[in-house]
Amino acid sequence: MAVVRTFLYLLIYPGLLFLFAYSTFCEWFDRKVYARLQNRMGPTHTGRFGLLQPIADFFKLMAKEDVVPEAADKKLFSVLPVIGLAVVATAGLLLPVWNFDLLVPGWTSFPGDIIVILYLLSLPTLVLFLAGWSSTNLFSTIGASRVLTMLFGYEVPLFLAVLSPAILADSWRLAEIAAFYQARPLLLLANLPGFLVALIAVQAKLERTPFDIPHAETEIVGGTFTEYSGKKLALFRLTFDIELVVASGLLAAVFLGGFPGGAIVGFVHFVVKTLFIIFLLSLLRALTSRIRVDQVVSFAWKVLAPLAVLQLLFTILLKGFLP
Amino acid sequence: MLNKLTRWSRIKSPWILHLNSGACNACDIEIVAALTPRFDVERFGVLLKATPRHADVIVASGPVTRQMRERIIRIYEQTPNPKFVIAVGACAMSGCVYRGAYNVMGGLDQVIPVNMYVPGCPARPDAIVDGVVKLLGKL
Amino acid sequence: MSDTDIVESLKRDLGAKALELTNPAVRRIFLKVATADLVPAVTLLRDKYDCAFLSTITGLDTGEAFEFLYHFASPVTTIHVRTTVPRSDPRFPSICGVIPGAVLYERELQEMFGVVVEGIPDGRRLNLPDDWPDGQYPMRKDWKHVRPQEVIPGGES
Amino acid sequence: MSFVIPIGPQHPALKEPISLRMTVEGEVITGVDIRLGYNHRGVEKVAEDKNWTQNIYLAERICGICSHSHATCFVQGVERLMELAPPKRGLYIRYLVSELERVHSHLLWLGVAGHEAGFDSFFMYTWRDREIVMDLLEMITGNRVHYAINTIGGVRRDLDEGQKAKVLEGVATLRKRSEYYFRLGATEPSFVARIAGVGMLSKEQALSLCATGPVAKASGVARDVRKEDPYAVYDELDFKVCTADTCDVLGRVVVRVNELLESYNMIEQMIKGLPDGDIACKAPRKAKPGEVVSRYEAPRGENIHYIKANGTDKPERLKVRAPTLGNYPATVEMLRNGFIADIPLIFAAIDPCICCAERTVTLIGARNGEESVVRMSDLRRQALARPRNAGVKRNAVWPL
Repeated sequence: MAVVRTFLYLLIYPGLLFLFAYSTFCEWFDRKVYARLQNRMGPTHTGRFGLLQPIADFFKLMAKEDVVPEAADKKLFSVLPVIGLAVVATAGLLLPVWNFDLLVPGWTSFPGDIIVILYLLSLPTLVLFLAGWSSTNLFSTIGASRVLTMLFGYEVPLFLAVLSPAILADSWRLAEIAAFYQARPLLLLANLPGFLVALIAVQAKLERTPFDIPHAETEIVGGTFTEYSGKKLALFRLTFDIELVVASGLLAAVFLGGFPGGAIVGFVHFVVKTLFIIFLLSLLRALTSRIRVDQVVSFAWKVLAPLAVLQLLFTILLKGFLP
Repeated sequence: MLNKLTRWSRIKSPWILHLNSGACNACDIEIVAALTPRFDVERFGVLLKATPRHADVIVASGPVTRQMRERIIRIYEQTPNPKFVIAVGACAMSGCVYRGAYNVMGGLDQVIPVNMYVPGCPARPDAIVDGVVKLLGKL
Repeated sequence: MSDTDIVESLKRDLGAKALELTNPAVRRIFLKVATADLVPAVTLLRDKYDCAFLSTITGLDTGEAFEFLYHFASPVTTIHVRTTVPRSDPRFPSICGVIPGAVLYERELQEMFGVVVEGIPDGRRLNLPDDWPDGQYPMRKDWKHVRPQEVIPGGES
Repeated sequence: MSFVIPIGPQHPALKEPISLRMTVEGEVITGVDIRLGYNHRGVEKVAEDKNWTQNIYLAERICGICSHSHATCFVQGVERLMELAPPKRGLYIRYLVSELERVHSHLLWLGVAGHEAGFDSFFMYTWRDREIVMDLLEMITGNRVHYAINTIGGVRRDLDEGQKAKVLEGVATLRKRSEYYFRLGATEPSFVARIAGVGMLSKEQALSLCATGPVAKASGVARDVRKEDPYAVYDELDFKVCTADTCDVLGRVVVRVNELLESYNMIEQMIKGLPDGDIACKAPRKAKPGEVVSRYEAPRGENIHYIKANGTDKPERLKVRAPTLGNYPATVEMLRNGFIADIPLIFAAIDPCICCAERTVTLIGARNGEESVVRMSDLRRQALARPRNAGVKRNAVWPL
């Protein structure tokens, strides 16, 4: 019975099916907000208010012909999207929204799961680099090298920013961190700069506009995705959507005080908070222009890293004076 | 049931690739103007894509010049099936004022099979949007 | 400095070299020069009359000879230097040494009229397609283009 | 290690087919090789077998965004050949439409510059306001682009009171918006970071390489045909030539927005001072033999037409030189040791109108000798056609 329950757990509720539906909803929300900020309508004619647009894109791509470059390493080229999707889906399992009561936590909540989720979130970037490198197109090799240069920029500030609230709550377990901040909501204001740094770093991780350099449309044609089409492209786009959901879920759990309440209320908290973060991300995306790769790295190390270290210092000091 | 779903998804999200085969860029600017707030093709799910790999509908403008002929054929081959071609503007349909020039092939259908012709010099953005929607209706 | 003063000073500087000097309209001065002293005339124009801006070079096919018009523009007037080259031996010096921007137009003349520009820094083909047959010079008057019959796709051509 | 990136004829940044071959070390460009000719339609040969009125519509279709400038330049020359004196009102309407076209062309360019830098909201906003000018032009001339309002000897359509009021009101809203864009373009940190100090072109380089239009004005060269060689109406209007001396893409943004504001004043002066009278005069079918050079300040720079007539109703020779042609050697200088990410931005900064300039040339800048000279088409074939087994037969079967 437990096996069936876990199987169901993996495939249906917090697993693939739910993530697929929720990430397409988030992509629709993001595209709609981005369009409204640009005084446009955004997708409206597919389903109610254009809700089914991402799903239409996904199925159309699945039905398209799949082209594999001849000189590319075929096995690696076609297995990468699947790995990316799997990694990000497992990261989705660890979010503290599914194990509601702290006392008998499900198997997906264990001390140290914040580290695992951060690690799983940085794996897709490597998958992206391999994807760019294995499709031997000139533009994707440039895109791949840019993915790595950016990785060195935003990775450290992101880790610092996300871990400082954990230090304040002195536990590496997401559920406990969330419970700590639910008990003392005032402390949430303490790690506000950390929240800012994490937002910008997540924007860079998801390669959205100020940092969408690896697949910059106007510079290097398609960037890492130049050679991908059909099913592989559909899976890659899905990977990015799920990564958006998981990253914003993580930020919500750590910075906005998790998802209190039982199954239903916790879930509503989860939806509201992730949509709020996605709104912030698309706001950032609409208001800035793309900056160059060297500017990203210098910006990360000159602004993000010091701010994250300051945040860490402030947290440690605060921990000292806390009753 | 499956091909009903694929048919619906193909109608609802046509990704376009813009191709200029030696045009006077009036039609190109009107194609790009179709993306802007007033005409906004994204309502129909149309996205302007950069690589032929991602595109379903090639929106081409301009009388094919001799130099561009071979590149257009290659880009047409690089687009995965099912693909469609819309010839925008009088130049793409028949070469317009340049018909008969020594360096112009006169129209896009001399080079690649064309599914939809949008007249006008330049074709108005709403005519282009109408062309895309009619092409999908025919699917 | 009105047009007439410029015409006077040009006559004084070039003397016999200026075969023809007309001022048909306001701010339009046409100067005919033999190909031999084309480059010195252009250098003089650039340094003394501030005509560093070369608008373009027009090529004309007048039956038995080719005519080239160098259009210069200065803040006060425009000066157009004209040289003729016999059809039998179409060679003339390049002015890229004096005006770096001129390489653009000289390559076009080479390709469109089949003339030879001596001393051109970069003589590659300009804007005719790669597979254009050599020896065909489209802008010559005697070059006629037979238009291929367009085939209407779907049969009934 | 250095390798060569072909920004191929079909590229999202370039709305038109031009091929740039960059020799690149890491992200820094060391050499540039621009190959054109994809847009060469042989306009001059076609012009020789069309009569004068047909040639107006051919001249218009040389370029889509500066169509009126080519048509006006051509018609000016022909009127001088036929010694015609078009009535004042006709001239005022003609140059009113040309200033409106400058407004729409600069707004278009601002949007494209924003799009190249990834700032899509700026692109959306500027193009949304460009629709106001397009509506005005459509009201006056009947078509959004290719206005066809010029005939030899004047203009074809008149302007009544209602239209004049609408133009004034449209210009007023546009002036408010342009000031907003000026502040936005010059102060938005992430946008300025992308365009400041990019694509440097010093004043000497601009002069020696015959750069023209806003590219030269942004390097401090105050050359404007409307001031130097004022034709028809411009000597009665007071306007100043706007220049900036930052010599980079930011300077070009500043110059173009200033020119926008200047154009708004000129349009208002023209509308207020519109003399009455008829709008065109009769033009003979044949032109006396002779030659003429007509110059015009297009939105991108100095436009020059050389027309030679031989007494028949067809021109013997029509030579067109568009402003973008003059800016290409300057572009090669600007692209040298820039970044890959800056290629589309620098290239868009000269506001290339490649279809005008189908006669431009390549200036090889690749310095490192070890780069083997690969034929242009083979290189592109390797890079773009890497997936040989595209799975599509040579003669593609019709999908329907």
